[in-house]
Amino acid sequence: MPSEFGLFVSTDIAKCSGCKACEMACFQSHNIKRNNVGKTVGTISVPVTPKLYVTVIETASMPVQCKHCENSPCKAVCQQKAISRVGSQIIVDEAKCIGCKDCLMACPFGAIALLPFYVGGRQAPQADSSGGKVAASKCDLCYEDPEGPACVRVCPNEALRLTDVNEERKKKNIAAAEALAVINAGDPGRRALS
Amino acid sequence: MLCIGCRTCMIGCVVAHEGKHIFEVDPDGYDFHPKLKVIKTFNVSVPVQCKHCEAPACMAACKSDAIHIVNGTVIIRTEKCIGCKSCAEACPFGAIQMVTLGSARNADGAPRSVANKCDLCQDQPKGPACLRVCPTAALRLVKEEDLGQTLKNKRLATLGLALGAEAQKQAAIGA
Amino acid sequence: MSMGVHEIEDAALLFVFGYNGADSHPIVARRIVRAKQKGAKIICCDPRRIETARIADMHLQLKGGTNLLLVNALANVIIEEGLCDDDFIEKHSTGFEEFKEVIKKYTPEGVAERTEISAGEIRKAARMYAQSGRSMILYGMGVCQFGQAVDVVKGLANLAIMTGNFGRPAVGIGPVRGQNNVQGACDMGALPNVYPGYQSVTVPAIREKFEKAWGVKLSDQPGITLTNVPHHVLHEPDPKKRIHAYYIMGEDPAQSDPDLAEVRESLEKCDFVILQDIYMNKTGQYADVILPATGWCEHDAVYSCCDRGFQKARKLIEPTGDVKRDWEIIGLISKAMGRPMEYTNTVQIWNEVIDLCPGFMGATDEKLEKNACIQWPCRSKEEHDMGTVFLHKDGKFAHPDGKAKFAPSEWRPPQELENEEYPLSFSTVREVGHYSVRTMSGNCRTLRNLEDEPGWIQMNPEDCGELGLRHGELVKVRSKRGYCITRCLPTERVKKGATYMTYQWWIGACNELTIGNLDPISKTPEYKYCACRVEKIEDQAWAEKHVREEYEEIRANMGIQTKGGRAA
Amino acid sequence: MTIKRIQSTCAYCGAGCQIMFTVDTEKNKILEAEPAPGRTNDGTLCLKGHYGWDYLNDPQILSKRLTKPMIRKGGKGSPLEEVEWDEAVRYTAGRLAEIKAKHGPNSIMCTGSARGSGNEANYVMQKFARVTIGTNNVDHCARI
Amino acid sequence: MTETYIAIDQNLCTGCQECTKVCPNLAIEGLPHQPQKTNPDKCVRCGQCVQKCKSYVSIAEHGAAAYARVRKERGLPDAFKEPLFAAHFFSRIDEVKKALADPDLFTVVQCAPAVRVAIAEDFGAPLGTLAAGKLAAALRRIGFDKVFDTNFAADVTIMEEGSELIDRVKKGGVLPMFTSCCPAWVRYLELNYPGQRQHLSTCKSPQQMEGALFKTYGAKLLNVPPKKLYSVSVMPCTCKQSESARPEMKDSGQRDVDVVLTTRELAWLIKDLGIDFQALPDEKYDSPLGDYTGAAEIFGVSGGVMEAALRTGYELLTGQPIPAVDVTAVRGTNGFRHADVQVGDLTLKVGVVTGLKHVKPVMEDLKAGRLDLHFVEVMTCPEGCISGGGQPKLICDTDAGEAFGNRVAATYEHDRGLPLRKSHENPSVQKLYADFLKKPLGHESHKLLHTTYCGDPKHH
Repeated sequence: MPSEFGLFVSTDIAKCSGCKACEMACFQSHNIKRNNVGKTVGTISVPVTPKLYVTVIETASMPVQCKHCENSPCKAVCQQKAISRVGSQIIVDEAKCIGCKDCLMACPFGAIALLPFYVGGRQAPQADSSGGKVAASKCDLCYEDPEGPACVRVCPNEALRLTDVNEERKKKNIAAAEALAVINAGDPGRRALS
Repeated sequence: MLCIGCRTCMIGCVVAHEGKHIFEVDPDGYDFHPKLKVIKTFNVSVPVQCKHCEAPACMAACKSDAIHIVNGTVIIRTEKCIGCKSCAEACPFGAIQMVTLGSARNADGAPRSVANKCDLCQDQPKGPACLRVCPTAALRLVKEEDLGQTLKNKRLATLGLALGAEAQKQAAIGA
Repeated sequence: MSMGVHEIEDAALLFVFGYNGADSHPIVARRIVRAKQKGAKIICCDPRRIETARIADMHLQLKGGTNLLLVNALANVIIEEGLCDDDFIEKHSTGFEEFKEVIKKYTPEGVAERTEISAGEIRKAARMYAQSGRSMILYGMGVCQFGQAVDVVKGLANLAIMTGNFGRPAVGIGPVRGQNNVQGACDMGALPNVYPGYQSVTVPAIREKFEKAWGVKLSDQPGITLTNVPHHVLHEPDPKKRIHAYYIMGEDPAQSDPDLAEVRESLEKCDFVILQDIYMNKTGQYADVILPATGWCEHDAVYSCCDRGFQKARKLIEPTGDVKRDWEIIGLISKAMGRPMEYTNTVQIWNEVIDLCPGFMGATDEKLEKNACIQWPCRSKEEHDMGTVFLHKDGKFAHPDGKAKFAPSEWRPPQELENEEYPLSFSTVREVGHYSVRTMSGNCRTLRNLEDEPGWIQMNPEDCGELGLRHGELVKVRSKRGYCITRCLPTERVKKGATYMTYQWWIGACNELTIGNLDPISKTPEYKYCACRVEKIEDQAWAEKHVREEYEEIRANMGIQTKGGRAA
Repeated sequence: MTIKRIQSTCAYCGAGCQIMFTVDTEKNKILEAEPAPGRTNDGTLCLKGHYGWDYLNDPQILSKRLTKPMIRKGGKGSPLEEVEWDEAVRYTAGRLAEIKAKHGPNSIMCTGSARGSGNEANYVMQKFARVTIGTNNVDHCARI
Repeated sequence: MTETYIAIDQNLCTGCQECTKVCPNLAIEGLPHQPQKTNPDKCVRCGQCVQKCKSYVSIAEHGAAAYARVRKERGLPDAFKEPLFAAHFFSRIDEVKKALADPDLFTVVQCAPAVRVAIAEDFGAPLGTLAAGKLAAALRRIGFDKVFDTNFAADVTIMEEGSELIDRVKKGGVLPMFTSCCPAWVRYLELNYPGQRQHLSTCKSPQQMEGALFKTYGAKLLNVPPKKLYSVSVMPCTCKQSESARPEMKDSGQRDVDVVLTTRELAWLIKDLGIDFQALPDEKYDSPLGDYTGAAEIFGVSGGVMEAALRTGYELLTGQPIPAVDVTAVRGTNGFRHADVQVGDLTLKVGVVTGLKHVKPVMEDLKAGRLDLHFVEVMTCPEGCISGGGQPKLICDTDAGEAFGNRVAATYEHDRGLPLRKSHENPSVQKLYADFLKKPLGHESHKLLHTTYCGDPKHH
C-alpha cells in the first residue's frame, strides 16, 4: 500500500562520518542520462551538483536534505509552479525553474540550493544573461530509480535510512505499549482497590 | 492492567477537541483524529500518547517554531506546522501522528497535513477528556506533585521492606 | 443470570467461559477488572487471548469446539479429588449418581490432546474453582453459539451444583445476555413455547388462565423458532407446516441469521413479509410492506437487563417522520383484523403484564419511575420488595421437587471441521464499537469513524505469513456456503489455524460463511465454528475500489440519495 | 431554549446502563449523554453509551430512517411506494387474514424484538400472534 | 623532506577519516571532523586514500570560483573538468608536455599492463574494457617518438627473478624470497621490517628495468645519445613516481625513468590534446622493447607475477613446459593464500598477499621463523595493480566489486588472447639476452636490472 505521507531519507547522526559519498552518488544517479556521467570520476565533465548537502561541525556531520513536507513551504511559494507533488514526494522541475530563490528562503532546513543546470555536458543557456542557467536543486528521493535513493545505498557507514513515518510510528507504539505494561505491573497503587 | 481496549478514550478525545457539534453536522464534515491510540499486543492493551517530556525531542526537531511547552504541557500550534514530519520521526513513543485536515488548505490550495498529538485538553475546564470517559479509570493524570508523592511512597515501601528484612535477620541471628 | 452484575466484583473466583466481556459488555468487564483489583482469582477459558485472559490467573486457551470435554474433565477432577460440597448435593440436587457414571470417562489426560490444555492445568483449575468459597461462572456466546450449547450450559451448571456455588451472594452461573432487551423479550413470552413470565403453553391450567384473561381459545401447539423459518418456507414437505407470512419487528434476519444465501431465498419465496423497524436494513429489501416505528429515546418502554433487572427507558425527543409506536401499529393491525387491541400508554400495558405474571407482580410502575432497577422475581407490590438479587436462595430451584438436577451429556464435535479445501477454523466475534446489525451504531458518526466496513479478520501471524498477508490488506474469506471481503488483522492473541471475524459488517458479512447447524434444543446456530479459507487479493487497488462501490450500493439500496442519485 | 435532563436506559448491550441525557426540547434535539448512577454501571459508560445516540438525527451514513409506511405495490421485486398509514394497515391486515384463512394460523410467523422496542411491544406482539392470529409462532433473536 | 607525493587539502577535508580506514601504514593523522594530515615519513604512497576520498570542491559549499583556484594550484590544464578531491596526488603533466615540446629530446614511453584494462573507463567505456591497441595509438598521437611497453620488461623480470629464485633454492640462499616489483611494499618493508631486507628479490621492478634498458640497449638500437633520451612511464600507481626518484635508480648512467604519469593523468593529457580516444584504431607497441607475452600482462593482477614466474620457472628447472599454463591455484582475491606447486622433484611452496593489512601476520611468522614458504608475492593494493591508486577513480565505491572483477577478467582474457604466454618464449627477450645481457643474473643484468635497495627510506 503506497505511503500516505511523503517518505524522506533520515540520518543516524551517530554513524555519519561526513564523507560525502552520498553527494557523489546523488550527482551520479541524476546525471547518467543528462550529462552522460559513467562510473568513474574521469567521465564527469560538469560541476558536481548534488541534491543533498553534507554539513560538518566539530562534533558531528550529516547530509541536509528535503523532508518532502506535507504542507511544503517551497511548493506554496513557487510562483512558477515548478514545484509539484508527485505521489507523496515534492519534485522540482529544474527546466521550469527561473532561479527566483523564494524556495531557498522558504525552506527552514536549507535543503534547497541554487546550482548550475547542465545538459549534455554544457550549461543550459539562460535567455540572454552571460552566465548559464541555474536551478533550484533538492532531493527528489530518486523517485524515478526503481532501486530507490542512491545515497542510502552507497553510505559506507549505513547512516542513511528511507523513513516512512507511519510504519516507524507503528513499531514505536508497540514498544511504548509494552513499556506501559511494565510500568503498570510495577505500580501496586494501580492494582488493588482499597 | 485496567485498560480493556474499548477505545472510548479515543472518541472522547475527538469530541473534546472538535466540539459537540460533530453529532449534528454532515458525517464527513469534521476531522476524526484521536490524539491517543489504543495499542493491543500479546501482553498489553493500552493507549499510547504524548508523555509531555521535560526536554521534548519533538520540540528540538521542529524547525517551524510550532512546538512549545506551555505551563508544563508540550503544545503543537498546527497553524504553523509545515508537515515536515521531523517531530513524528523524533518522538521515540510514536505519540505524534501525521493527519490530513479536512477543510484547512495551504496557500496553494493543497490539503494540509499536520502533526497531531495529545495536548492534555489544555483548553478544557475539566481537564483531559480521555481520563473522564474511561469506564475502568485506567487513565491517570500524573502531575508534578503526584510524581513526587509516588516516589515518596515507593521509597517508604522500600524502607519498610528493608526494615522487615533486617528484623528477620536479627530474629534468625537471635534464634 | 442467577446473580446481579454488581456482585461480580465480590466473587472470590471468576470462572469466565467463552465470554469476552471487554468487547461485549465493557461495563461488565469493568466489574471483572474490579474483582481482580479486590484480589479475586480469575480463570479464563477462551480460544483467544482476550482482555480477561490477559489479567487472568489461568488462561485455558482451549481449541474451539471442545467446550464439553473441558467442562466434563473439570467435573471429573472435582469428583475424583473429593472436592464436592456433599451436603449441598445431598440436600439440593438429584441425579448425582448417573452424572458420576458419565463423567468418569472424561479424565483430564483423555481430553488434554483434543482441548490442547495439559491435564495438570485442568486439575489446577478444577481445584481453584471448587475451593475458592465463592466461585461465579460467567459464560456467553462462546458457549451458546455451538451445535452443542445447551449441554455445555448444563455442564457448567453441574459444576456450580456439585460445589454448592448457588443461592449465596457472589456465586452462581451467569449467561451475560447480549442485547439490551433480549432478557425482556423472553420475559414477555415472545417465545414459541411460553407465555409471559415463562408460563408454559402446554400446561392446560396456565393456558386456561390466559384464555380467560385474553378472552380467546389459545393453541396448545408450541410454535416454531426464528432459525427454522427458512426450513419451513423452502424445504418443509408438509404443506400444513409451511410458513407463508413473516411479520418481522425490530429484526434483520437477512444480516444476523446464519447462511444468508438460504435466508435471502426464504424471504423471496415467503408470500408476505412485513418489516416493522426504525431503519431500512437488508431484510427490508425483501419486505412487501414497511411499517416505520419509533426508535429508542422516541418512546417510553421498560427494558430487562441481563441480570433480570426491569428498568425504564424514557422518551427524550419527538420522533421524526410519520412513525408510530410498535404496540400502536400492532394494535391497529389487530383491530383491522377484527380483534381490537388498543392501549393508550405503556403503563397500561405494563400493568396488564405484571398482573398475569406472579414473578413480576411487584415491579410496579411507581417503583420503576423512581429510577429503580427491580430484578425479578418480585412478588409483592409493597414498597419494600425491590426484587431478588440472586436466585435459588437456600438451594431452592424451580423444579417441582425444589432441587437442582444434574444433567450429564456426551461431547459432540462441531459439524464442519477444517479440511483440505477449507484449512482454517472460523468463528464470529464482537466489535466493541458496534452493535448487532449496526443500523443504530453504524449510523453514529464517531462509532463509524472508529471502525467501519469491511471490518477485520483476526489471524495468527504465522498463517498470515504463509499467505503473504500484511496488516490491513483486503482479503477474501470463503466457506462452502459463501464468501465476503474484509481486512486482515495479524495478532498473536489468536492461535495458528484459527480465524475470528467481527460480525457487524454488511460488506464483510461473515454470516455469508456461517453454518446453519442448530442446537437441537435451543435452535441456536453454530456461529462459533465452521471451516473457511482465506485468499490473498493480488490487486489491492481493485479490492479497495470494490469495497467503496459496494458501500455506495448498499447506501443506495437503503434509500439514501447517493452521489449516484439512485434510490431504491 | 429549554434544556431538560432525563435519565434513561441504554439500548445497546445487556448491561442496562443508566444514562443522563441533556435534551433541548424546543429544538427536539439530544445535546449530550453522561453517565448516571445506575446499579450496573455505577456512574460509568462505554463508547456506545457515550456516543451511540446521534443516529437519531438520521446522518444517513449506512442506511436511512424509515419515515413513511411503504408497500411494494407491484409485488415481489418492484420498488417500494410510500403510502398513508390506513392504507398500509388495511393492506397488511387484509393479506394476513387472507393467508390465515388459506393456510391456517400456523402459517404465519411473528417476531418480537430484543432491541429498542421494549417489553410492552413484545407483550403486545406475542398477544397479537396468539390472540389475533391464533398461533404460538412467535420468537425473537435471543437464539442468534 | 623533498616534495611529497600524496597530500590532503586542508580546506576541503571534512575529517570523515574514511581514508584512515584504508591506509595500510596508519600514515594519516587527525581528529574526527577535523582536517586530516598525511605523515610523509610513514606514507607508502599507495594512493588508496586518493581512491577513497569523496570530499570534493563543491560549488554549493566552497563557491563557484574555488574550483578554478584549486585546479590552478594543482597545475592542471584549463580543459580539466573533473571534480577535485581533498586527497590527491601531485600531477606531472607539465613536465611531460615540456619534454614533448623540446625538439632535441627523444621521448620514449612505456605503459603498465593494468593501464590498458582501465584507461577506456575514463572515456565512458564500460568498467574493465580492454583497450591495449587504442592505448598504443593514443601514445603515438600524443607525440612520443617511441611507444614501448613495460610488459617487455615484465618478461625480463621473470627471467631474472625466476633465475634468482632457482639460485636461492639451489644454493641455499635466503628464503623465502619476496617480490620487489611493488614499490609501496618495498617502502613498507624498509619502514617496518628493515631487518628483513635480504628477503627482497634484488630485481628492480619492470618499470625500472625497462627504463634502464631504454637508456642503454634502446639508445644503441635507436642510436640516440642516452643523454637526449627522455624516459616516460604510465602506471596505474601513485608510488611509481617516487620509485623512479630513488637514488639507486641511475644504473643506466642517468636517471633510468625521468617521469611517471598515472592512468588518470594520461587520460587528462589525452583530453587536453583533444584526442578522441574511443575513435582511435588499434595499433601495436614498437618492437623490440614493446613486444610482450601473456605472462607479462597478468603482472597487473594479484597472483599474476607468481603465475608468470611459475610458467617460466617450471621450464627452467625441469626443462619441460608447465603442464597447465593457467596456474589457477594462485589466483583469487582473498588477502593471503598459499599453495604447493610440484616442480619436477621440488615441491615449491608459494604464497600470495594482496593488501598490506594482510602482510603483517606473514611478517610476524617470518620473524618467528614459522613462514615455511619459498617465494611470496606481495601487492599493496586490494586486488593488485588493476586497483592501484592511479587507476580511474570510481564515483561510488559500491561499484568496486564490478570494476575490479571486470579489470581482472579483461587481464586474463588478454593473456589468453596472446600467441605467446610464457616470458622465456618472447623472441625479443631472447634477442636481448643474446645480444646484450648474455645470461640472466649475468654481469650486465646485475649492473642494470638489479639493486640492493640501499639507503634510509626516510629521505627518499
